[in-house]
Amino acid sequence: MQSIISSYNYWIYILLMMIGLYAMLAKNNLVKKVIGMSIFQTAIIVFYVSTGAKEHATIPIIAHGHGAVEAAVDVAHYANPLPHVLMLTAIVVSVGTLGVALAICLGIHRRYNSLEEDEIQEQL
Amino acid sequence: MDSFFIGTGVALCLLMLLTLHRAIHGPTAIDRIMGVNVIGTKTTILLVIIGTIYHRVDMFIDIALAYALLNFIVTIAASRYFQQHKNLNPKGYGYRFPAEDD
Amino acid sequence: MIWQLDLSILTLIVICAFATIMVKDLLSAAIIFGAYSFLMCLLWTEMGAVDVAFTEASVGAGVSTVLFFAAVHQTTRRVRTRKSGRMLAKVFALMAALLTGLVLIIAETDFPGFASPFTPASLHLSPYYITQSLHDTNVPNIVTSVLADYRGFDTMFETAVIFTAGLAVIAILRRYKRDDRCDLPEPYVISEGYPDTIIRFIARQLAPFIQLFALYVVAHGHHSPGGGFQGGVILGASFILLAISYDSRMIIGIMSERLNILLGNIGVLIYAGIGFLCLLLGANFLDYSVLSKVLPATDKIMARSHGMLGIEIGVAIAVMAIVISIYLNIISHGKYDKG
Amino acid sequence: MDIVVIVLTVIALLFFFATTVGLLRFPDFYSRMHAAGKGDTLSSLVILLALVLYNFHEINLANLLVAMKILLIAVFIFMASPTATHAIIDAGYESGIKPWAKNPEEESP
Amino acid sequence: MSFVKQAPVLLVIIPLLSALLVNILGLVNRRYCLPVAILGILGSFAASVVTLIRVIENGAISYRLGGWPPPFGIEYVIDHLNGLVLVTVSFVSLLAVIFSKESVKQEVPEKIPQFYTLFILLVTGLLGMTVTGDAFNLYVLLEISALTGYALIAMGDNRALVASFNYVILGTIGASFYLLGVGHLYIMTGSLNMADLLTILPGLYSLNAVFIALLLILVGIWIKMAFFPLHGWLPNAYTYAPSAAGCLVAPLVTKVSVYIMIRIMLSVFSPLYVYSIIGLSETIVWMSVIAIISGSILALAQTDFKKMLTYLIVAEVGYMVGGAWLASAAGLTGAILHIVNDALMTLCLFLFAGIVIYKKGGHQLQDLAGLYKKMPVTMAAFTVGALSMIGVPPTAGFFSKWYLILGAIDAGKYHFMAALLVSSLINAILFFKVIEISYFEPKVDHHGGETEKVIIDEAPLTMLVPLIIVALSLIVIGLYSGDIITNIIQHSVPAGLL
Repeated sequence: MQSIISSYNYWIYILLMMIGLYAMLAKNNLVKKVIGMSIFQTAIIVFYVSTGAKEHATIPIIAHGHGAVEAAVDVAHYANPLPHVLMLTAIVVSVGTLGVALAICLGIHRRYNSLEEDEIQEQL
Repeated sequence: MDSFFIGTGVALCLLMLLTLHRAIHGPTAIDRIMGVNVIGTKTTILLVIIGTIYHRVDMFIDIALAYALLNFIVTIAASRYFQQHKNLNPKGYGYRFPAEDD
Repeated sequence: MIWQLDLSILTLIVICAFATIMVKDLLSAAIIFGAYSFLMCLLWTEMGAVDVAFTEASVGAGVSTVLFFAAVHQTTRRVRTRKSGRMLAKVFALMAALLTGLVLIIAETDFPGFASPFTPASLHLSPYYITQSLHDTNVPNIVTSVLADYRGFDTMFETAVIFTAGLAVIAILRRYKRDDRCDLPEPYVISEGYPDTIIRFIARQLAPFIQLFALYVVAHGHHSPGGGFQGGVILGASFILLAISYDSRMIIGIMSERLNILLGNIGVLIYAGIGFLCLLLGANFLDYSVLSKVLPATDKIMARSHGMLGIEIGVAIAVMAIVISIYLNIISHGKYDKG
Repeated sequence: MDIVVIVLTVIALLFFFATTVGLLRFPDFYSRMHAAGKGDTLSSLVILLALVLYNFHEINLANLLVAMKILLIAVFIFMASPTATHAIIDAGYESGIKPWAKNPEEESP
Repeated sequence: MSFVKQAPVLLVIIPLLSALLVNILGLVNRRYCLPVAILGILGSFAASVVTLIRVIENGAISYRLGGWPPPFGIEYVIDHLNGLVLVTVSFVSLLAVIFSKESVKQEVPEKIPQFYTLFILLVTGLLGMTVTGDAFNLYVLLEISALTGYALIAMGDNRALVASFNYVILGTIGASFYLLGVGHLYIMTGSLNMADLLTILPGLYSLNAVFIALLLILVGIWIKMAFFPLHGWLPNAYTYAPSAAGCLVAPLVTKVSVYIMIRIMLSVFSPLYVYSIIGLSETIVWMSVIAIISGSILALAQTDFKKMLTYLIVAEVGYMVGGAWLASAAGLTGAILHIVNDALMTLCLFLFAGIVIYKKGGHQLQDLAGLYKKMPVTMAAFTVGALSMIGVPPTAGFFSKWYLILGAIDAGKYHFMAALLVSSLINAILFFKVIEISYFEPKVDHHGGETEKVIIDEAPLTMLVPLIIVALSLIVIGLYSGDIITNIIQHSVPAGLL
């Protein structure tokens, strides 16, 4: 049980990554590819956030009373903030990519009247 | 008391699993919207419960609040799509491709 | 982290991911993707990554799912099913996915245990941030202080990324003439918004609350999860709600295209400008402590805190404008007239 | 106080369970939506009430704020959830889903 | 604030600010866009030159962003290697932006402000990727340059959208693999700063996870630089892009990716690890041999001039990857010199293609017929570029090839040398074919028997001047390549190599 818990997050991220990669390469429909791309990117976010998790630790916001004398901050008590910061950036990037990819899908549909890759290839 | 809330959380997850069945297999897309709407409400509740387990509800409550507000947008957007297309029958999807038979 | 919830949510996530890929209807795929993003948000929360969860909540529910709906709405729901074909691509993709999975599994055996407090990741850099953040910057939310100060340069380019995405969507989709290079009929019949009194009323009532809440999120990012990006997305989402329940013409009336572009620019300019101001005052780029020379009654530590607030405001403005702009472009197919 | 919290939570879970059963077992779209819309809103309100009580164990300003915010969530759910239900039902009706009838020859869904 | 001291950050910030300014001014009047864009890139060029001179005089510079000490904050590190790449990038983009004036007016008349904003943001992203000393910061800038690249390519003609979509999918896979590799390094070491990683990693060299991290980063960057089996997105994307965008994207994006590969190999992992411990270099040199040969052969098969050039880029990427992995000092020197030379050569050829498109409206080989008489200056400049591509002595291309071949001999990898020679031969065939078509083949004339007098019809000056400058610089760099190597490149080649 302990071993499952200690690797479950990593297994799931690998599984999600494989699902995303398969969808990006194998699916014929462009929007499906974009969905695969989003899953692929979230898989990486799962990986990073998992590296920042810490047992018996709380969220990385220091509890402080207003005006109270600040006690020394116990490192083991807070989760690792750095992966969270990196993943905020990664989420923003994935939203940007999603917007651009959907815009290109729309443009393609307008010109070729199809979202299926092979139908578009025939018209080229 | 913490373990009670963890149990509640797991129970909600199980209920989500059942709801997910409707969201995935729902015969029409609109059943799926319904399923996702229910999942969204459960998510809001679960967020507050997780906050309670961490003993830092004041930090988690904003996320739940955001969800309560934004979950609405998803549902409205999805249902508006139907309002304009009026086409649910899975066979007749391609409204621009009427002669589609598969 | 709470391992009982961790296991359950991860299992649900995998089911959702499979379903999203398998379902033969784009609208349904987009809907299930919405559920996937809800579950992701839960996962982050449960692992203690509140800021990531907040971003995912605002992005997943407010923007990306809606963008999928809008895109599907503008194109087609149809996914053609075929008996044969693309076997080669499928086999190739399967091989690539399996190979990647195998390699990653091999790497996984070397990882330090999940959630252990003694991993290199928890011991090398993060103790400094955790212990020094409050002391250096007077910001209790460590994620905000690392995001906006220690690694503020990343965040500036993150804002630039979202600005670039907005511009890219305009560059790709925007049509200025009536019909440019397109002889196809319009994909759908023009509709006059969503004429439903109940929904309009509730949307009208909710929108100010959402906007107020978004401003609170921006301003309170130092002390609780949230910050410029989340607040900006929620602000944008409130406008999207109005655009959905009324008509996008109404939103264009409030936020015209030029205003949108201008606001997006101004947002990034506030960020880069604060950094540049630090340069002019004689310090390194984005070294906010030097702002104490111009801000009244602030020491160096408070100056950092105020500098962060300034850039959060810039980020919020830029993100709001860009989110609205992307949505309007996609929903009106680059024509800014209806939808 | 804890007992009240537990009782309320269990009630809410029961309602959630009933909602889910309704969602899965009811025959057509409208009746499923009926179960989902009503049961969900009610059980959310009950469980949020339980959480308010649990978090309000000690009266001070911070706790009051938290309680207010949770109640605010309840208010928003109370506003948004029925409207969302309405929107979905409306969309289903507009798109021509026929209500289920006991006699299958009368109307085929 | 002193310009010299702040130059490392100014060379990124000036273009970013000018991009915003271009977009705001574009709302007022479109005529302001180009001058502001040129000024922004000129400022960046000046800052890069100042930085490079400072590096040559005093050695590597470290700049702390936000004033935080390196492993905690983000750090900019400029040494001889990236100083050289910085100057190249800003010089090439300066010429490309001057060239773009007429071409943009013709191809994307409605979206001039957006075009220039994206153009400068792409330059910003490339410069930022080059100067940064932080592995994650590099990812963010990689995404900026990728997103702008998608948009610039999608602004081209009808087929550009499909090409751009493929680029989005593959580019995202590449960037995500890079991010995942950095994540593996982070989980093993807990650091993101390149210099910090270099000191921590030696203790972990025996672990599989570190090797897989390198592998993931390499695959990610190879997708971005279109290394042969992963090149699928490049030819169509670069062919159908607007020509002004092609002039920026084609010379720079792949070269900067090559630079990143070298940077990761030398400054994150050590030469000891990449060349000796993991034993990949034999495989990768063979892969680059295949890349060179197949790129050249595919180029031979094209009838489209621009597409031919894109396949040549694929072959050239093979040169640089192979050279970097030869594990010899001369090979690495050749690879670094070739980054500079190839950027200029590709720019020269794409500028020429841009002029042909501007004048003729097409980019088939047949469109070149009879151009020698009509545009003698343009064709002269093109000939210089072509000779450099083949590797004829006074031009720059010869010297980098020379060093690559020396490196191959030093390392005993004779198959790589053979591939280089074969590829030069194929390049010679290709370009003599082009020159033959444009010199000897008369314009097909159905009306009269005798050839009428040809009027000299050169492109506008804004297009011609950058082309002439780049052709001259190819010769100048060829003549001074000894100085460049002794003053700059020698310092960036690690001492332990042969």
